[in-house]
Amino acid sequence: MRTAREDGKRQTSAAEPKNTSAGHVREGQAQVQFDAEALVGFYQQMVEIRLFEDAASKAFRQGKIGGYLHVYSGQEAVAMGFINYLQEGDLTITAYRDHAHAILQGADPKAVMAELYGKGTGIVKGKGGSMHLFHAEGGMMGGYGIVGGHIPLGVGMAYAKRYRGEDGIVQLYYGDGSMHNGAFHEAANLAGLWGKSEMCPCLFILENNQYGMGTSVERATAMTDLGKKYESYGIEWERVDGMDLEAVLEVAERATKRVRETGKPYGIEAYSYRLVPHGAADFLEKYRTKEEVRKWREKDPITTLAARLLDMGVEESRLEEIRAAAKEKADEAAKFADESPEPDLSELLTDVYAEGVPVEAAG
Amino acid sequence: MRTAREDGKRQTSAAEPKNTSAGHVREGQAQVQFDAEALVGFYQQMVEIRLFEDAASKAFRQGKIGGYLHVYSGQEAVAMGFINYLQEGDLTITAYRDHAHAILQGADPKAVMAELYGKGTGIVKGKGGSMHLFHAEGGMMGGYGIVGGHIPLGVGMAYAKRYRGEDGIVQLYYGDGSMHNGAFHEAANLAGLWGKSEMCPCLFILENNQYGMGTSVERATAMTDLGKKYESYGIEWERVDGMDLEAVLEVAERATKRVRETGKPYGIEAYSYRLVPHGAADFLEKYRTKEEVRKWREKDPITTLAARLLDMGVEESRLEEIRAAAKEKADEAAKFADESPEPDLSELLTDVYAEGVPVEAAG
Amino acid sequence: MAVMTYRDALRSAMAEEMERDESVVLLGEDIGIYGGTHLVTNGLIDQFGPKRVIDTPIAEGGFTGAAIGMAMAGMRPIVEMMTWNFSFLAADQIIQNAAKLRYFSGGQVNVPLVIRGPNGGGVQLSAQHTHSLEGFYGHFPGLKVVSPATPEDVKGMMLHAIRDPDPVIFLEAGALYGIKGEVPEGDFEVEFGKARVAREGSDVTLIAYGRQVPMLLKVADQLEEQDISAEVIDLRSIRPFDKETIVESVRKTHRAVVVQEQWRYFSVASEVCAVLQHEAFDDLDAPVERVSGAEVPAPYARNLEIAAFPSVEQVISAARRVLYLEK
Amino acid sequence: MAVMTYRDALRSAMAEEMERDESVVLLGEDIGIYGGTHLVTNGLIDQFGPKRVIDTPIAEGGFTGAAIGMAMAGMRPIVEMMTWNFSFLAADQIIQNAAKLRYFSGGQVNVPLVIRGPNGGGVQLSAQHTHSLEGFYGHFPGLKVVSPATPEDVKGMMLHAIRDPDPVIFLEAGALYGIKGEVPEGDFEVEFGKARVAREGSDVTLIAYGRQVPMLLKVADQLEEQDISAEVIDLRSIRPFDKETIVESVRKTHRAVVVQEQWRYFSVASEVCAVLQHEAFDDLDAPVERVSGAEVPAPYARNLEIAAFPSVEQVISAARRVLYLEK
Ligand SMILES: Cc1ncc(C[n+]2csc(CCOP(=O)(O)OP(=O)(O)O)c2C)c(N)n1
Ligand SMILES: Cc1ncc(C[n+]2csc(CCOP(=O)(O)OP(=O)(O)O)c2C)c(N)n1
Ligand SMILES: [Mg+2]
Ligand SMILES: [Mg+2]
Repeated sequence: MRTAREDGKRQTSAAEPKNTSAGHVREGQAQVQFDAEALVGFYQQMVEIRLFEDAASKAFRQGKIGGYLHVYSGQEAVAMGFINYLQEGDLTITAYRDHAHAILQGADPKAVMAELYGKGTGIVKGKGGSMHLFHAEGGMMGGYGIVGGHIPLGVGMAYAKRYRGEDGIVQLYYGDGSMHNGAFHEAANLAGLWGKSEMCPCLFILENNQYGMGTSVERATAMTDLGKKYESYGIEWERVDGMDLEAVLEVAERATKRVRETGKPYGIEAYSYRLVPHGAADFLEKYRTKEEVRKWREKDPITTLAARLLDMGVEESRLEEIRAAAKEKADEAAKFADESPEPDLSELLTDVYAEGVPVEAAG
Repeated sequence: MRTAREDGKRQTSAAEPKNTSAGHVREGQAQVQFDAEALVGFYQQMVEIRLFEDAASKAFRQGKIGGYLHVYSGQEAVAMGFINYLQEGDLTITAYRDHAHAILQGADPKAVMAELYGKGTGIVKGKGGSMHLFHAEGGMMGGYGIVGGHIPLGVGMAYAKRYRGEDGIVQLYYGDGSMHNGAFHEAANLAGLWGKSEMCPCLFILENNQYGMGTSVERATAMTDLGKKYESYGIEWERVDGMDLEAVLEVAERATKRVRETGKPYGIEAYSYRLVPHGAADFLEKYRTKEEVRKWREKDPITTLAARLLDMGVEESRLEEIRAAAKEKADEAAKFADESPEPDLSELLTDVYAEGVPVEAAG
Repeated sequence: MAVMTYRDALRSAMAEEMERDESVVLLGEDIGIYGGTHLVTNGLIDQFGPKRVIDTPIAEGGFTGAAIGMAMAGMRPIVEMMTWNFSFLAADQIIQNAAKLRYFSGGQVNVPLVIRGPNGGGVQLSAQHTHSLEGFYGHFPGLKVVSPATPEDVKGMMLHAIRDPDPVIFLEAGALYGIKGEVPEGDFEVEFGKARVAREGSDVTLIAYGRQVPMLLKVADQLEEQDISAEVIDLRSIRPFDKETIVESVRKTHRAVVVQEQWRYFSVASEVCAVLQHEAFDDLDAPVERVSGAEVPAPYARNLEIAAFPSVEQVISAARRVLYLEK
Repeated sequence: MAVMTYRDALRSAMAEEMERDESVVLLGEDIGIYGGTHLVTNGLIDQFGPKRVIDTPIAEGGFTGAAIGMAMAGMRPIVEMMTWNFSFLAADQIIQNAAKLRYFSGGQVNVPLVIRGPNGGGVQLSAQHTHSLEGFYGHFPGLKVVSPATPEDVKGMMLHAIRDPDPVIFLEAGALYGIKGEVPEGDFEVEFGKARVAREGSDVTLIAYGRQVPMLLKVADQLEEQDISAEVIDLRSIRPFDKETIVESVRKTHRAVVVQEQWRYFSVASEVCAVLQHEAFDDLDAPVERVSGAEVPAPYARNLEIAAFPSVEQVISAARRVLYLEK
């Protein structure tokens, strides 16, 4: 087995030439290659997520989904790449833009959609909604609504993994906007510190989609080289082009392994772009130009992966089939959600405490 | 006028050879020199603070001072050096280790001591105690008890200075222990950001005395090069030997001017040592060795300054006189405090609101 | 009088005072270029520029603290909490600094600061995004805490808040941003510490604040059909707390129901009960009834959320209980 | 029974449970090498090592959040707030995560977490270091909040808290660390949700928690000299809140005084009044009297601080008022 790289920061950019030959991990090399079949599998999952998000957005417009709705469209390669390297016993935690993470970790899209619809068949019984998906069985320890608030939790979970003598790790996803919050600072510092005694196998995955709502990175901090901020905590790191699945996979494989082996935190800055509004209520997008969005749309991780697959000799018709099947799956999820019953009213008062406290109704 | 240096970080260490000839600011040079007379003046102020702290500690042991008491002994050169370059309209803000800052900014030691004693003649009427000295008239905007909590305030004050078209700056003192708190992170990031539009003339002065209570820097963060943390916020910085008054003066003069001229924040790490327990209730000091304290005692900024003055030809008898006068001043302050009346009970209910709300007594 | 929405009334108060007083600035997340998540500050950055309408990073503690510093140094900042749910991150700054600075400085500094934003539930934002924090902040001396429920009050109280030398916690009813109402022309203030009789009545006093006020007016209409005359009181000011108005009303009606979406325990409704039982002990013909939200974090699903908050039916039933018309 | 201090009882509960259950760890500032600011954890790092007694940086939000994560992943962390005054920095983690996680995860995760530390005033720590936060945290469903006042209770409640599957806010009375009392030998728990009758009486019910409990016992002694028999109730559990015990007592005495050093508005005492007026309306022969702290941030000067908190005299006078012996 190739040992984990200890040499810190490494830049993987979309411009970097890629070895296109088939194959898997190559010993002693930074590059991981996937054959067309493997990539087709990833393509399928990414398309499924995208079409799930499209279906959810449509349902929101139809008034079938309430509250907030934050979709992941444009960023799929990031979660896809990293979650691919999870092992049994590993945990993830993320913010409210959490549909992809849940589904990629095995949550049933039907249950996820039903959650968005606020139904009793929802993955958290209709209690949490879009922002609070959990699939603890699959290691998905939740979506969280307070920007930055989940970051310390991920660090603590990583400590628990080591403390309990398990070899699991934590993948901790968070947005560029949350990096300027105190919760990140305190948690990253704890992680660095606990890493000194190998008690913090936590992979920090910064999903830098370049905006926190309407605030660009440039308007949120004077030091826009966000990944460098890891250095304040003694956390080694690297940057990856989050629009490029293969680049992400390569980094993810190595980084995940490294964290598992060292018990130390490691930092990722995955550079990507939100191709959609911040949330379903972000109508105007006054903070960015149509031109900018158009330019990034050209880097859409799904269409670029499709092009790559065609280059590799995969038939267009096969991709078409995948898209059609994914559409059907998303529609089915929506149908399931639509037809599911509302939660039973008795559910209002359950799950507040695990033990011992009678819970009073309104009135 | 020498223009502000824009070249970022610069190390000034105690080991660096010093130009010992008399003189003041030299154009275009980093080094500021002081003649013996000027240094004697600083010596006097530092001795006064030290003996004030000694008198306060004694009063605490006698039960005349309640609550917490945090003294500055060993760190005098830092506040002395920086406060020396304040101008009318400048503001400072610091944590609870605040006696020196208040006195150096013109607060009457009698009123400060009376505050420590909880008397009506105290500088904040006996309402705040040791941790909450204010001398707003002299620009001293308070001592604060929540670690890190005052840091955002300093940044906001700096914005206000520019916003109101004044040329004042803010000196913001904070401890090494507070640097790992979210308040520092958020405030420093805001400062960096506001500095881009020259709206944040804030000089961050990290009083790195190497411990936050019983926790050494090494046990508080994996990245112990604390000053480097400024870089996460786009704040240029330098380190200075805070046990060496002349080194501090040199940096302080330049840094204060630079902040005033640029409207941008600038960072200082002043390396020093708390020669006394953290607070009056820190009896055991299990977290550091006697040997370590002894070694640092050799660098005591007051005794080293005395040695330097003797070298420069100042008579020992003159220093002796200064010490005797300072002792007398401290004793007078204690006597004043002791003899002062308690606050009038009616003071309990004043100063809660500036306007409009009747305040209810206990009962 | 002009008819305008709660949102527009709020914006006009800030814009007008910014015109009048240069020391007033706004800080918050996405209040400028984005236009404000709830569009309360929409357009103000064009009118006043980015030095007065300051978009901040997502750092509630940091920018609230900075605003406190600004206030201490001669400015009159207004901080937008995008929603009050995020204010727990600024709780230390609000409670430890803003509320207490004047006191522990022995009167040397003031903190003329307004912190405002939407509060309360009702739009399926679920557990982390649904809080009604009147009692939470109202507990702390040094703060002034208000909760206006009408366009007129929100404008008049905002003008008062900006000019107030003390820190004001300005809890807007998010669910009411779109409601319309008459607002006096020109400059006017609504003073703090005075509850408002929103409707006069003689049989029972209904007490609330924020979005439960319009609900109580609806309840009063329905009670009228049952020949019950309900007086509706909008507390509006939480600290200072106006005991007189509610006590006076109960001296007349002898019965009271207090309604809040907040949780029951250690809340505004608890205080109303405590005050009434003390000040109107001999006047009360029945125990004061409380109608509060369910003792659960707010759920997402529509039906659960509705069930989590006080309903018209529950209030009617409580009113009938204090009149001994039902059990 | 062994006689020990409140501090030692607390320490022994933690140490014994750490012996029994490896998933229990401690986190906090200077709890290890330094020995704990209040010496509650003194010696434990030697016994259990630095992986179980974790000294943290000064980052209350960060380490409380990390402890929540540990709890979700199978551990049973105990967080020390050096003092509860610093917990405002962790308010978001406590209120938004710990309290609500079980609910918004639809029951998928639990948070078996204890957050403990000293609370309350009395030793001249002034405004920022003096808070009594029972009502503040007690307001939030999802939390369990307790406030033990004796060595026996602090040990039994701590053992219960550590084993509890839900997050527990454990508010120790800092001023009582040194008091001594009998503590049962061996393993025992004091369940939550039950107030304690600290002294039986028949003329008036005196209600408090924390350091006001010993004060009420003193008051009861003095009242006895005036031939007034006072029942003293120690609430101990704030959430769940035990209505029954206080109501039952008032059914007997017909009169109640509730005492707290906390501020009056939106507080535990408000709740006690609200409950009693509702549940014991016909039993009350006088309005419930509240004795609370002055509505000011805590002052430093000794005489002011004493005046800021309820006094024996004030309570006696309140007791005499509810007995109509004075006005
Ligand atoms: C503490 C807090 N403040 C504000 C918000 C409102 N809010 C929701 S998402 C968001 C932007 C977060 O940006 P980022 O972390 O970059 O994540 P992204 O949405 O880009 O995935 C904001 C400000 C919040 N949820 N929590
Ligand atoms: C938020 C908070 N947590 C804990 C404390 C308790 N405390 C008081 S001083 C101190 C150490 C601070 O160290 P540092 O910032 O280095 O300042 P120094 O005392 O060394 O001057 C601690 C932990 C506090 N006052 N505030
Ligand atoms: Mg983002
Ligand atoms: Mg220090």
